[in-house]
Parts: sequence; C-alpha cells; structure tokens
Amino acid sequence: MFKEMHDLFQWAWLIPFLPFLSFLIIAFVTKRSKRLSSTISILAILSSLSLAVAIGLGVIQSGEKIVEHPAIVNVNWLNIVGLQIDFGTIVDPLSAMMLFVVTLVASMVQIYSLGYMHGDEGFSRYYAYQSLFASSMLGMVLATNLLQLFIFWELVGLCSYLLIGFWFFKVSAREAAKKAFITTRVGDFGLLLGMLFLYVKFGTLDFVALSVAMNTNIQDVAVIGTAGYVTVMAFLVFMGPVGKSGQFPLHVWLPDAMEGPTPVSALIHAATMVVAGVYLVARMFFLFDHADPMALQFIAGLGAFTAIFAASIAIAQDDIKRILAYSTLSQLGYMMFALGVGSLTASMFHLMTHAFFKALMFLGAGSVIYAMHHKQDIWEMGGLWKKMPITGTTFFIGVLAISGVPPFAGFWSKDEILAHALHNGHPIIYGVGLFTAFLTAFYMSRLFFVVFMGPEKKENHPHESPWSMTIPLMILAFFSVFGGFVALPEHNFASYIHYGTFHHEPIAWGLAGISVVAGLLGIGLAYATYIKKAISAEKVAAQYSGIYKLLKNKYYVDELYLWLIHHIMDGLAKILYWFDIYIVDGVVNGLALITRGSGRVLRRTNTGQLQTYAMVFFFAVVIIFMVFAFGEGQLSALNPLATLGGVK
Amino acid sequence: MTALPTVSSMSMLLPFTLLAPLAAMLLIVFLPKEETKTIKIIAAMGMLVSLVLSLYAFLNYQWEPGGMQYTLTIPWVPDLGVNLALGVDGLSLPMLLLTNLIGFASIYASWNIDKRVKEFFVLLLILIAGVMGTFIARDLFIFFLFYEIVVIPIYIMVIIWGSTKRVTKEYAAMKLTIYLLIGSAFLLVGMVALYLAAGANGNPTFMFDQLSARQDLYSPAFQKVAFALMIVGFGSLISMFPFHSWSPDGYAGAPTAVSMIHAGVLKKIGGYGLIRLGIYVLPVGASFWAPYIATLAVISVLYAAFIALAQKDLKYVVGYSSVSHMGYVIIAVAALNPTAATGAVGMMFAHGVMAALFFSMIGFIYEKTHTRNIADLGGLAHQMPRLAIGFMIAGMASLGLPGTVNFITEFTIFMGVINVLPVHAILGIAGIIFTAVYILRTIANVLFGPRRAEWDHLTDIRGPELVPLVIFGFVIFFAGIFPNVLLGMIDSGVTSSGLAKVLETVSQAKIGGLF
Amino acid sequence: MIGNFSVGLSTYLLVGAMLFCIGLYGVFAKRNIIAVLMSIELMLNAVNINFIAFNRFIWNEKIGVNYLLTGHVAALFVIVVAAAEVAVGLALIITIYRNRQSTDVDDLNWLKW
Amino acid sequence: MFNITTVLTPEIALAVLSLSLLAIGLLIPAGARKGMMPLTVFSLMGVLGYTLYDFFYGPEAAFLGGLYMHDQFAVYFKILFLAAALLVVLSSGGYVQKLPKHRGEFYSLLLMATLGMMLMAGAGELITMYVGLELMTISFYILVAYLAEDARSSEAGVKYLILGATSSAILLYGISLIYGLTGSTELLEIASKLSGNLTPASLLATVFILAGLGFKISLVPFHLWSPDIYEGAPTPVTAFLAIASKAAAFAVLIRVYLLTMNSQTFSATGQTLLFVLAAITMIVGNLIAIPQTNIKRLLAFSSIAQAGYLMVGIIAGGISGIKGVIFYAMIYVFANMGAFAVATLVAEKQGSSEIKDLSGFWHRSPLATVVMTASLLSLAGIPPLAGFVGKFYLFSAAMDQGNVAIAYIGFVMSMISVYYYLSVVKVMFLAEGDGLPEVPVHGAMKFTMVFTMLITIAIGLYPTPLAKMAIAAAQSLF
Repeated sequence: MFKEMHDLFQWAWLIPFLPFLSFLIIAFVTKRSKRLSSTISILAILSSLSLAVAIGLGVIQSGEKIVEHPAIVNVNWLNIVGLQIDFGTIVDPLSAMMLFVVTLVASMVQIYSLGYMHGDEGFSRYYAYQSLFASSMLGMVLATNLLQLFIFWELVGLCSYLLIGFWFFKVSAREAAKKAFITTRVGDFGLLLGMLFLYVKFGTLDFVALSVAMNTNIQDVAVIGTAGYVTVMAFLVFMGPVGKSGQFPLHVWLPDAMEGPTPVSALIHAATMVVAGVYLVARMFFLFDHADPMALQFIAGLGAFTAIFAASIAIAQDDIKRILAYSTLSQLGYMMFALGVGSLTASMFHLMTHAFFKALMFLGAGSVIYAMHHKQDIWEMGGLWKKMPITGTTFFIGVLAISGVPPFAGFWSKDEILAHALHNGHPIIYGVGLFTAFLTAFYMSRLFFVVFMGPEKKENHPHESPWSMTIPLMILAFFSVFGGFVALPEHNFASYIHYGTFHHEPIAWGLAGISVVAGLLGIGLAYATYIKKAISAEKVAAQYSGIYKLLKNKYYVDELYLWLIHHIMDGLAKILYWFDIYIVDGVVNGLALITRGSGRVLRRTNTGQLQTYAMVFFFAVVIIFMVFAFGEGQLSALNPLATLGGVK
Repeated sequence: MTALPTVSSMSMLLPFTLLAPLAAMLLIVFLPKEETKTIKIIAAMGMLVSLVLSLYAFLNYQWEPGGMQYTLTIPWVPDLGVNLALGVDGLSLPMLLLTNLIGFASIYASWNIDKRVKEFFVLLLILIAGVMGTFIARDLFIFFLFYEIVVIPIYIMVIIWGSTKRVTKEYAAMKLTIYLLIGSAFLLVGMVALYLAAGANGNPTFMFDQLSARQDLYSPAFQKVAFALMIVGFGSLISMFPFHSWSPDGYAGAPTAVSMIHAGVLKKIGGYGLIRLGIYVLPVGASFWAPYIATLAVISVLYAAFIALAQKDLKYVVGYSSVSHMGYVIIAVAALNPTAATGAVGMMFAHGVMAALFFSMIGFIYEKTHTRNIADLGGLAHQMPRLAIGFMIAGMASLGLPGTVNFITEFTIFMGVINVLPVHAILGIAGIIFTAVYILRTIANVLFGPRRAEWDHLTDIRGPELVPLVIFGFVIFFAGIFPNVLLGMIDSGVTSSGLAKVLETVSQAKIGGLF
Repeated sequence: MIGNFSVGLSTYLLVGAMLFCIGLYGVFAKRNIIAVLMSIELMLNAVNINFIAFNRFIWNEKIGVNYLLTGHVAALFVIVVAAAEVAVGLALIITIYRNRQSTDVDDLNWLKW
Repeated sequence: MFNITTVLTPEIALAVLSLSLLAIGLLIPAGARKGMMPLTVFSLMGVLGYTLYDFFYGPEAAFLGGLYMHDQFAVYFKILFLAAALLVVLSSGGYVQKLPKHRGEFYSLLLMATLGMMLMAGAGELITMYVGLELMTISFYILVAYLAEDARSSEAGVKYLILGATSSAILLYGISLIYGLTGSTELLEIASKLSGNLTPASLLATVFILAGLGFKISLVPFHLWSPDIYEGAPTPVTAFLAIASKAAAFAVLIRVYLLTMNSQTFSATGQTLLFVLAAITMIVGNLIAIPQTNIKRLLAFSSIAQAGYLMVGIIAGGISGIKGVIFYAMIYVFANMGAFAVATLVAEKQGSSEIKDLSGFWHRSPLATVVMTASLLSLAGIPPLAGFVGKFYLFSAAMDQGNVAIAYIGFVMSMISVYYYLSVVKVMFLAEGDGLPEVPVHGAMKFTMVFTMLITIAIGLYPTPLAKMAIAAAQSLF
C-alpha cells in the first residue's frame, strides 16, 4: 500500500505549484479584477490545502516506513563541473505536518483578508503576493536539499519584504520592510557560507545524502576534517535561523514587521515564515547532532535567552500587534531551545500549536484593529467583549492556549518542551522556560483584560467583524483547542516526528502541574493588576522606572544598531568615497594634469627666435657628439686633427 | 601556422550576425535625417535580425563535441599571420547573445531620443557591432581591432548625448576614452610580446588556440610579465580596483544606451579577455598573479559596495555596484578552476542583463523626471508602477535574489572560489549584505514613500519603452529558474575549449589557499 | 709635428674649421638677416675648402692620380646651390622688409609656442 | 640591359612638366590660368601611373656608377611623393585661386620640390642626395613664403631659409669629412671603407649628417623650426612639407643609416642615444601638441611625434623595421593629407586655421568632419584605420629587437595623442559654431577627402597589398 501512497506523494509538487500558478495568473491576467484575483488565489490555496491533507493522511497511514524512508522525487536542476544540484520534493511526517499547517493558516488568512483588505486599491497585488508567499513557503517545506531550501527561503524573505511594505506609501512600512530584508540577509550570509563549506566537504547538499555522509564519515578526519569543522558549519548554518526566526541579536526586524497588514503578520510573522528557521534546524538536525555538543548548548541557551528577553519586553508594550510580535519572538525562542535540548518532537509540536493559536490571536487582533479603525494602542481600547463576542471568545481561547492552560493546545507542547529540558539535563533552561511561561501568561492576559474587559471607551464604536473574518477565527480556535491532542499516546505525534531512536515521553503530570501553576499565576497577576486594580501598574512602573524604561525601549537594541549603521557604516562609506574621489581619482587626474602642464611648459621652448633655434640645433649636435664619443670612453684621446692627419 | 580555411556548414552565420547591424547602419547613413521614425525602426530591425541569428546559434550549438563552432577562417594579413577567424564556443556564445539582447533593448531604451537621431543610431550600431566582434573573434588581432573600434563612438556619443552631473560630460567622456586606451596600450605591448614569443619558431600567429598551444615557448618569467600587462589592460576595462575610477563617472555622463552597453557587455570584454587570453594562454603567469588579483578583487567588491552606500546619484549607485559585482568575476578568474570560470562567465552574463535593465530604467526615470538625484525622487511606484517593477527586478537581481540568474551564478562563483581562496571568498560573500543595503535603500527612496504631487504628470513606460523590461525580465527569471540553459552551455565551453585542462595543470601548483 | 710649418692638409682643414665656426658664430650672433645669410655663406665655403683640400691631398698626392675630381665637382655643386640659396634668401628678406620695415632677426618672432 | 631614359622617365617628365608650367604661366593671360590645375593633375596622374608600373615591372638598377639607384625602394618613395603631390594639388585648387598672384608658379614649384624628393630617394651618392635635397628645400623656401603680403608667411620663409641653410651647411660639412675619410661619396663605397673602425672624424661626420637629416625629419632636438614654418606657410604647402619632405628625408636617412652608420661599430651608447632621441621626439611632440590652439601647429607637433615613431622603425632596422617605416610613411601621407585637406578648406573659406574655427563643423560640413576624424584617429593609431597597422609594424619590429621600452613609450604616447586629436573632434562635433559660414565641399577637394579617407580605411582593413609592396621595397635595400 505504500506503493500507491508513493504515487500520491509524487504529486506533492502540485502543492506549491498551484499557488504559484495563481500568482502568475493574477500578475499577468486578472490583476484588474479584484474579485477574480482573490477567488483564484483562494481556490489555489484551498486545493493545496486539500492535497496537503491527503498527503498528511497518506503519511499517517504509511506509518513507520515513511519515517525511515521519506518519499523523495528529484529532478536535475543544475549540473556543471563541481556543482550538481537537484530540485525535488520530500514527503515525510515533518514536511507533511508543515504542509498542513502552512496551507491551513494560509487559506484561513486569505479568506480572512477578503474582509480585512476589502476596498484596498492594492487588493489584487495583495493576493498575488499572498499566493507567491504560499508557493515559496510550501516549496521550502518540500525542499530536498539545502540549496533548494535556501532559494525558497530567500523567496519567502522577498514576499515578507513585499508584504511588510505593502502600504509602501507609509514611510514606516517602507523602512520596516527594508530592515526586515537586510537583517535576515545578515543571517543568510552565514547560511550561505555553511552551505558552501558543506558542499566542499561532502560534495552534496541533499539532506538524506548529507546525513548518510555524516554518519559514515563522522570519524573520518580525512573527509570531515576536525570535529571543529563540523561545529563551525553548524554555527554558520544556524546563523540563517537566527535571522529568519528572530533569535536574539537579529530579532529587531520582527516587531517592526508589524507595519504590514495584520493578516500578513498572522501568516508570515507568526505562523509560517518565522518558523522556517526552526524547520531548517530540524531538517539539518543531524548536522547539529554531529557537531560539538556546545553547538546545541548554544542553540538552547540562545533560544531560552530570546524567550525571556522578548517576553520581558512584551510586558511593557502598548501596541497590540507589538505585544503579539514579542510574544512570537519569545515562543520562537521556546522552539529553538526545545531543539537545543535535543527534542525535535517537542519543538515541532510547539511549532504547530503555536501556529494555530498565534495566528488566531493575530487575526483576532486584526479584527479588533479593524473594528477600532486602525487604532492599535491597547489603552485606547477596552470592554470590547460585549461588542465583539466572537472575536473576544476566540481571542480568549488563544490566550489560554498560549498560557499553557490545559487542555488547550499550548499546554501540551509547552509542557513537552519543559519536560525535555529537565530530562535532558538543562535545569537552568527549564527554569528560564518556566519563568517565561509565567511572563507569557501575564502579558497575554494583560492584553486580553485591557482590550476586552474593563470599561468601554466612549470615543470608539466597535462592531463585530464580517463572517469572512470571524469564520477563520473560529476554525483556528478549534485547532487551538484540540490541536494538542495529537500528543496523546493514541495519536502518537512523537512516533512520526523525531530524531534518532524514537522513545516515547509519557506526559509527566508533576511537571505539567508546575507549568500550569506558573501560567495561572501569570493570569492571576494580570487579573489582579488590570481588573481588580489591586496592584497599581503605574506605581510599579514608577518604582522600577529604570527597568520599565529599559523594557519599554526594548533594551535600546534598535538604537544601538541605528547608531552603528549611521555612524560606523555610513561614516566609513563617506570616508571611502572621499578617498575614491580625492586619492584614487586624484592620482588619475593628477597624471592628466601633469601631462597637460608639461605640455604647456615645453611649448615655451619654441621661442620663435630663429637664432635660439640655431644655437639649440648646433649645441644639440655637439652634445650628441660628446655622448657618442665619451659614451663608453670608446675614444680615449680626442685629437681630431691628429686622427684626421692619420690619413695623410 | 595560419589556420587553413575551415569549411563549416554554418560558417556564414556569424558574419551575418555581425553584419546585420552594420547593414542597418549603412541604410541609415543614406536616409535623410528627418526620417527619425524610419531610422529607429531600421535600427531595431537590424538588431532583431542579429538577435535572432545569435539566438539560433545559441540553441543550435552542439554541446557534445563542444569547442569552436560556426567557425570561419580567412587569412587576412599573411605577413603578420592575422586571420579573420570567427567562431564561438560555450564561453563566447553567452556573451554574443548578451550583446545582442542588450543591443536590441538599447535601441528601444533610446526610442525617445530626438536630438541628432540619425547620428545617434549610426554610432550605436557601430558600437554594438564592435562589441559583438570582440566576442566572436578567434584571433587576438581581430579581437583587439574590434575592441578599439568601440572606444571612439562611445566618446562622441557621450559628448553629444551625455549629461553633466557631478562631472562634465566632456570630462567623463575624455576620462573614459583615455583611460581605456592607455589600458589598451599595456594590452598591446603584452599582445605584441606574446605574438613575437609565439612566432619565435617562424610562423607567427594570433589565433587563441594556437597561442595557447605554444605554451612551451613562453618562459615563466615572460608569462608573469605578459600577464601583468594583461591585468592592467583588462583590469582597467573590467574596472578592477584601483583602475575603476573611470567607470562611475563614465556611466553617469553617458546616455542610457551607452551606459547599458558599456556596463552590460563592454566591461565584460575585460573578464572575457582575462579568461580567454590570460588564463588560457598564460596559465603560469595567471597562477603567479592570482592571489594578488584576488585580493584586489575583494577590495573592489567591498570598497565599491561601501562607496555605493554614499552615493546620491542613481547612476553612480549602479556604477559603483557594477564595479563591486565585477569584483566577483575577477575573484572567480583568480580562483583558476573550472567551476569558478563557469561562474565567472555566467556572472558576466547575469550582471550584463541586470545592469542593462537597471540603466534603462534609470534612463526612463531621468527622461521623465529630469533628475537622477535620489533625494529628489520618491514614491515613483505610485505614478509609474511598471517602471517600478522593472526597477525592482533589476534591484533584486543585483542583490542576488534566488530565482534570478544572478543568484545561481554568484553561488557558482562562491562554490568555485571557497576552497581555493576561502578568506577572499568569505570577505566577498560578506559583500552581499552591503549590496542589499544600498540596493534596498535606493529602491525604497526612489520607488516607495508618500506620493509626490510633482510627479503626478508623469506617464508610465509603455509601448516600445517596455521592450527592455520584457526582454531582460524574462531572461533574468528564465535563466534563473533553468540555470542549466546558461551554465551548462558555459560549462561545456570550459571543458571543451581546453580551458579545463589548462586549469587542471595550473591548479597543481597550489595558490594562496588557507586549508 | 709641432713646429712643422709646412702647409699640409691639416692647415687647410684648420682654416676650413675656423671658417665654419666663424660662420656659425655669425648665424648665432648677427642681428641683421643679411649678415646671417652671409655667415651661412662662410660655412658653405668652409665646406668647399674641405672638399678641395681633401681632393688635392688625398688623391693627387697620396696616390698620384690627377683625374679623380669628386671633391672639385662637389665644391662646384655647393657653390651653385649656395648661389641659388642666396638669391632666394635675398628675395625673401626683401619681402619681410616690405612687411615689417625691419631686417632684424629678433623681430621675426610672431610665430612661436 | 636597360636604357637610362626609360628608368628616369618620371624625373624627366616632372622636370619638363614643371618648366613648361612655368612657361605657360607666363605666356597665357591671367584669366585662362584655371586650366593649369587640371593640367598638373592629369600629368601627375600619368607619371604616377607609369611609376606604379615601374615599381612592379621596372628593372632593378644602379647606374652612373652607383650615383643613382633605381631600386624598388626608390620607386616606392617616388610613388609616395607623386601621390602626395597629386593630393596636395587636388586639395589646393580653391586655395590657389584665392592667391593674389603667381598662381602659375605655385604648381611648377610644387613639382620642382617633388623632383628634388625623387632625386633624394634615388640618390646613391651624397652629392646627388644633397642636390636633390636643396632642389626640394629651395623650392620650399619660396612656397613657404608664397603669401608675399602675409608677414607670417614671409617670416616663416625666412626662418626656414636661415635654419635650412645652416643645417644643410652642417650636413655638407659632415659629407666633406666623410669624403675626406673615404675618398668617395658613394654610399656603398663609403660603407665598405668605413666598416668597423670608428674614428673621431667619422663620428663627427656621422653626427653632422644625422643632424642635417634630423633637421629635415624634425627630430627632437632639431625640430624647433617646424611648428613655426608649418604655421606660417600656406596650408597646402604645409601639407606637402609635412608629408613629402619628411618622407624624402626619411628615404635618404634609411639609405645613409643602413649603409654608413650601420656599418660602423656604434657602441651601445650610440644605439641607446638614438633610442632616447626617438623617445624624446615622441614624448615632446605629443606633449606640446596638447595645448596647441592652431590646427596647423597642432599637426606640426603631431608630425614631430610621427617622426619619432618612424625613427623607432629605422633604429629597429632589419627588413621588418624598414618595412614598417616605409609602410607607415605611405599611410601617413593619406592620414595627414585628409587632415590637411580639411585645414586647407578652413583656411580657404574662413582665412584662418585656429581650432575654434572648426566649431560646429558637423553641421557646416559633415563630410569634412568625418574625414578629419578618420584622419586624426588614423594618426593616433586607432583601428580599423591604417595608422594602427602601421604602428603595429613599427613597434613589433622594435620589440622583436628586444626594445620593449621604446615600443611601450610609443604605444602609450600614441594613446595620449588621442587626447588632443579628440579635442579637435570634440570642437567639430559639439560646439555649435554659430555665425560661422557654411563650408560646402565639392570638386577636387571632395575627391581628395573621400579618396584619402577611403584609402585610410581600406589599408586599415586590408593592409596586405601595401604591406607586400613595402616588403618588396625594403628587401631591395638588402
């Protein structure tokens, strides 16, 4: 039966291709008609969704086999001396899961956008970008080798650039888009290098071939060089995810990316693209596994740091979307350190659940913003629950999910991560994770209480969003509630997606209890602060004004980067330009000047006095004679008369 | 040994390709200068013929035997051993195609010229034909002949149709011309020396293949000197630091079509020459100089990228960026291995297409807004979406976005370079970041941002003006998505032309590696 | 041969050389064009002396033949040419005098640089 | 065996022609003198045709006891002189019409000069050479000062006279010394007698002769006269002076150098000294040309530089070197002639020869502009024009002798020369030249321009025929 499944899997290429087709159609044919464009795009993504579901089911049915032997289709793409690259599709549980998540969220978002983007003059363009994004994201998921993955990786980057800057007339959007692209480029620089070194050492970039090559040659110093070499490669490759998934030093772009339309933020900057880094690390996990342990240590540490770092910033933010952005960063940190502590399963699991509930919350926020006529400051909102019941409810589900309240999806995944952290012997990481969970619960519920509870504001007249927007919310809410159950033994998520020998981790109820408590504490604190006003947030802020400023200004990282760019980079640029004009070019012009000048000087030798000419003439003769004569002392005795007399 | 006249079924293909523009040129010469429309159409027709022919040559080229095809050899100056030898292989064919693509597009890019139309197109066609000739020449003398033919029309075109910005167009033109000519003086000396050395055993020749077949006649010392001369000559042509300072000024001064052709193909003659003549004929000299060239190349990559950050004039940005991109080509040449060589030629093609698109778009912007000062522009995407698309495509190609041909060629270069000159490679790759910075800044400041009332009267590009966008856009993405079409061709050239073998022997002598 | 006052080839050559140098000096120093012209004549005559002297002393004395007259012929040619030169020269001087009312060499400096 | 008259036909014809022109000019009334130009042209064409035939089929002879050579080398140069004369006459028609008086004598003097040059080319003996040289020079004295009313012209005449006479005096002194040393004035005999030993006297003689000829080819530092004379002289005369007299001097120099100077054992110093002279000539000529504002003066300096290039070939020696020289000398005729034709046109129509008078020439006379551009670029040695091939011959010959430095200087200098050539081109193309008159080109002038340009391009594209002739001529010397 695996056979016919395999026939099915061979059609996987259709999943990215259909959206691409719709992109082409919209771009070249139907961009005039908004309705047609959106319809085509949504149809395309929905058919991709159904295909993805089919493939997912196929994967589940084919069971163990496919875990060991992914269904791979390859066609030669580039074949020259010293560089052979294939393009193809790989179908295994990992990619199947990603396919499902991406197509689902993407289709939800596209449907949602019907309402949200209604009346925007760039409507068709928007859907074209959406389709392009979907196809490149899916292509990346299906990539069979690192280069192919990198290509789509960059393409999703491009789409993110285009969509962040969708309202390009807004200077802020324009700048944010630029920032996003450049920041991720820094990471890609490392990824590119890593790829090159990998190819140099192993002669292939194909995931399967690479892992085989590593397993066989890991001891063979001749091939691999020192273990340090692999570690170097691991770090280089990891730079990519750091940029893409907004890990600590390169996280700055993600919050600004919120300048884009909210559905975009939901799709790209919460659910799918930003987790590409996590996905890449998962795909390349064998590399990190073979590298020196410190590589994974580093990933875990960085992830944990990012998690708490971003969470702490989120506490002090006022913009609804920025809060969600920082929470995304923090959750990405979670996934990273899950990988770092060696649990591919947990990480992927959290990736999935997070995709559901974060997309949900973003779309919810979107519908709030829509209702508030594009106000985003949470303090200008309040008591929206009554006005927008569906949005409110679904959003609340999201909050519970992210806070890790059972039985919502977030609970399972987060718990699994924390459990692995502790079991694989990273107590500190575990502690950080736990505290982050608490913070997360706090700021999320803070957001919820401020926006939906509390007194209503007179000035705004919110109303529930149209169906096109609420239906996706409900669907996503459904997944946020039940998405976690796949971890239950009978569904056995872990037996599909894992690295190395599969061993099932029973849910440790004790640990789970602790994290649940942490989550509830957070919610409770928020309740006490923002509903009951038992604790005055202002007082706390005033008391620790230093820390508060620090958090509010995101630890001044942006300022630092700006300073570096404007003073160091541009300064250097100016200096070099000066050097180029006045030194390099100066030499050239100087030579020209000398040439012309010497001409001007030399022409003075033509005095016009013919007697001068005559004298010059004759003395030149004399000098030449002298040079000839004494040039090499060939005429010792110069006595012309005597020598002439010689003929007498 | 003057090669015997080879009879190949297709031997007249290349002459016709070369003569089509010249025929059009002659037609135009005899047209009254008022018939501007007809003149333009004839010019376009001429280029179209030549484009179609070269496309046919490209598609009909047999990779399997490879080597020089469509060859034609006529003894020209027997006492010098000069043959009028034409022919193309995997290395030159892409460049030929590129020349015709850009030539054809450049006609349309200058469709709105209204000043001295007749003279403009006459000179333009001569220019194109000259560039074409350098790439199909199999004889060094002919190669050089065609190369120098090109220089003077450019001068005249710049002084008449150019524009004065930071520097006057007269200055720019003179700088461009004299700089390249003096560079070519070095080249000439090297060429004559090579010719004499090769002719030592009695039968002089200029044929590339025979020059390289007579390796044993060149002492290592001689090779070093000769190659040094080549570097200066070709290096200043491909604008390698520190011989680059003509290029930004030149492009800034030149009219659009000239900038397109100059940055698009003319510059590539330098890289092509370095490969065809430098490596192929003087491998020992090449391997001696390679580390130094590589260093200079890396400097040009980063240095020019940084300077581009500080530019205020669009053409200067692209001018410096082309200097920076050429740095990659030179690194690849210095890496001395087949992969890198393939990448180098591929990169030349890719950059040619990209630069031409960029310059044509800038040309339209300048034509419509009468400014190239980035600060004065902004929000053009509102009024001119199609132009914005073209500009975006060019920009994205320039920063090596996957899916564009520029990415895969750059990648090939890095792949070839990384294990020979790792440090250079890493530094060079770091350049992609800064490239992204200045390109994105430019795009952001020119196309995006709030709508500006003063540009509301502008009309988007349409009709003939779209030709460059369509052609180049198509090529960029097609070759980017199916790289085998281009790189496979070049690869066959590298292997079949014997270049690979030469590189094989050279690479035995390890050069400036790290590992 | 110091103290030997026999008039030999060297004497003639010496005279010739002196004459030549005097003429040269005249060309350098004289301000009047006509004088310069005459100095040139001196130089040419110096040449003539050389020719004649060589002819006389080499052939007619050393070898003792009297019919090789190359030197004489040369001298004759020189004289003729010199005459022509002077003729043209004087004509030119007249024209320049007509134009500039001066025959001073220093005034001939319109064409320079 | 051959008969002297057949061999000497061109010379005789030219002598007769010039004398008869003189007579006709006196006899027929002033009104009817228009016919003289065509007459000159056609008779010159006839002679040229005969000489061409002579080159390929004529006998190889040295007669009158080696006094007069009739080898292909000589005939090659005769062709050159005749061609130059023909082109000058053709281009000068309109100019001569504007002359105040003595129109008839103009052509006859031109032919006299040509005759002198032919004698020089053929001379196998120093006195003959001298006579030819003086015949040429004296005719030029008159021609240079031809504009009797123009003070500049007569000043140039006087200057040329004084300096020319002085130089020829020095040349003669050298000849006399040679005669004294060898007892002969025949080159071959001199060579055999001089061979080997280098006495002070022979050295002095050599230097004097070198200087005398160096003056004619305006080799730095003997060049000072030429710019002034070129500027002052009537433009067609300048053209003839620049092209033909220089070529004639080269013809002589080659013979003398190969036979006498070469035969002595010069020290390395001597060789290097000559190289230095050649190098200085190229450098100085090109550098001073840059700031010039007068087209004739600019061409004067450029032709000084050209002399430097030619010297390189002579010093390189050997068949290849000589071939290079005489090949270049020929194409130099056409390149320079084109430029001077335009200069003549300007002088004729605008009565001046400042570069700024060429403003807007592109509008006023496209043909002239194109011709000027082509000629200048050929002088600069830009392919596909003839100059490139010529320079290639010269410098490759030099490099073949291992003199890379001189070749390098040559190449760089010729590229620098592009600078001032282009600045002329720039004026013609760019400047608007408002208020300046139209300059229609037709008749003989048009023919000259088109012809020279076509030849320049043709030789550049397919140099083989001329190269063959040059090789044949060069071989006849060895």
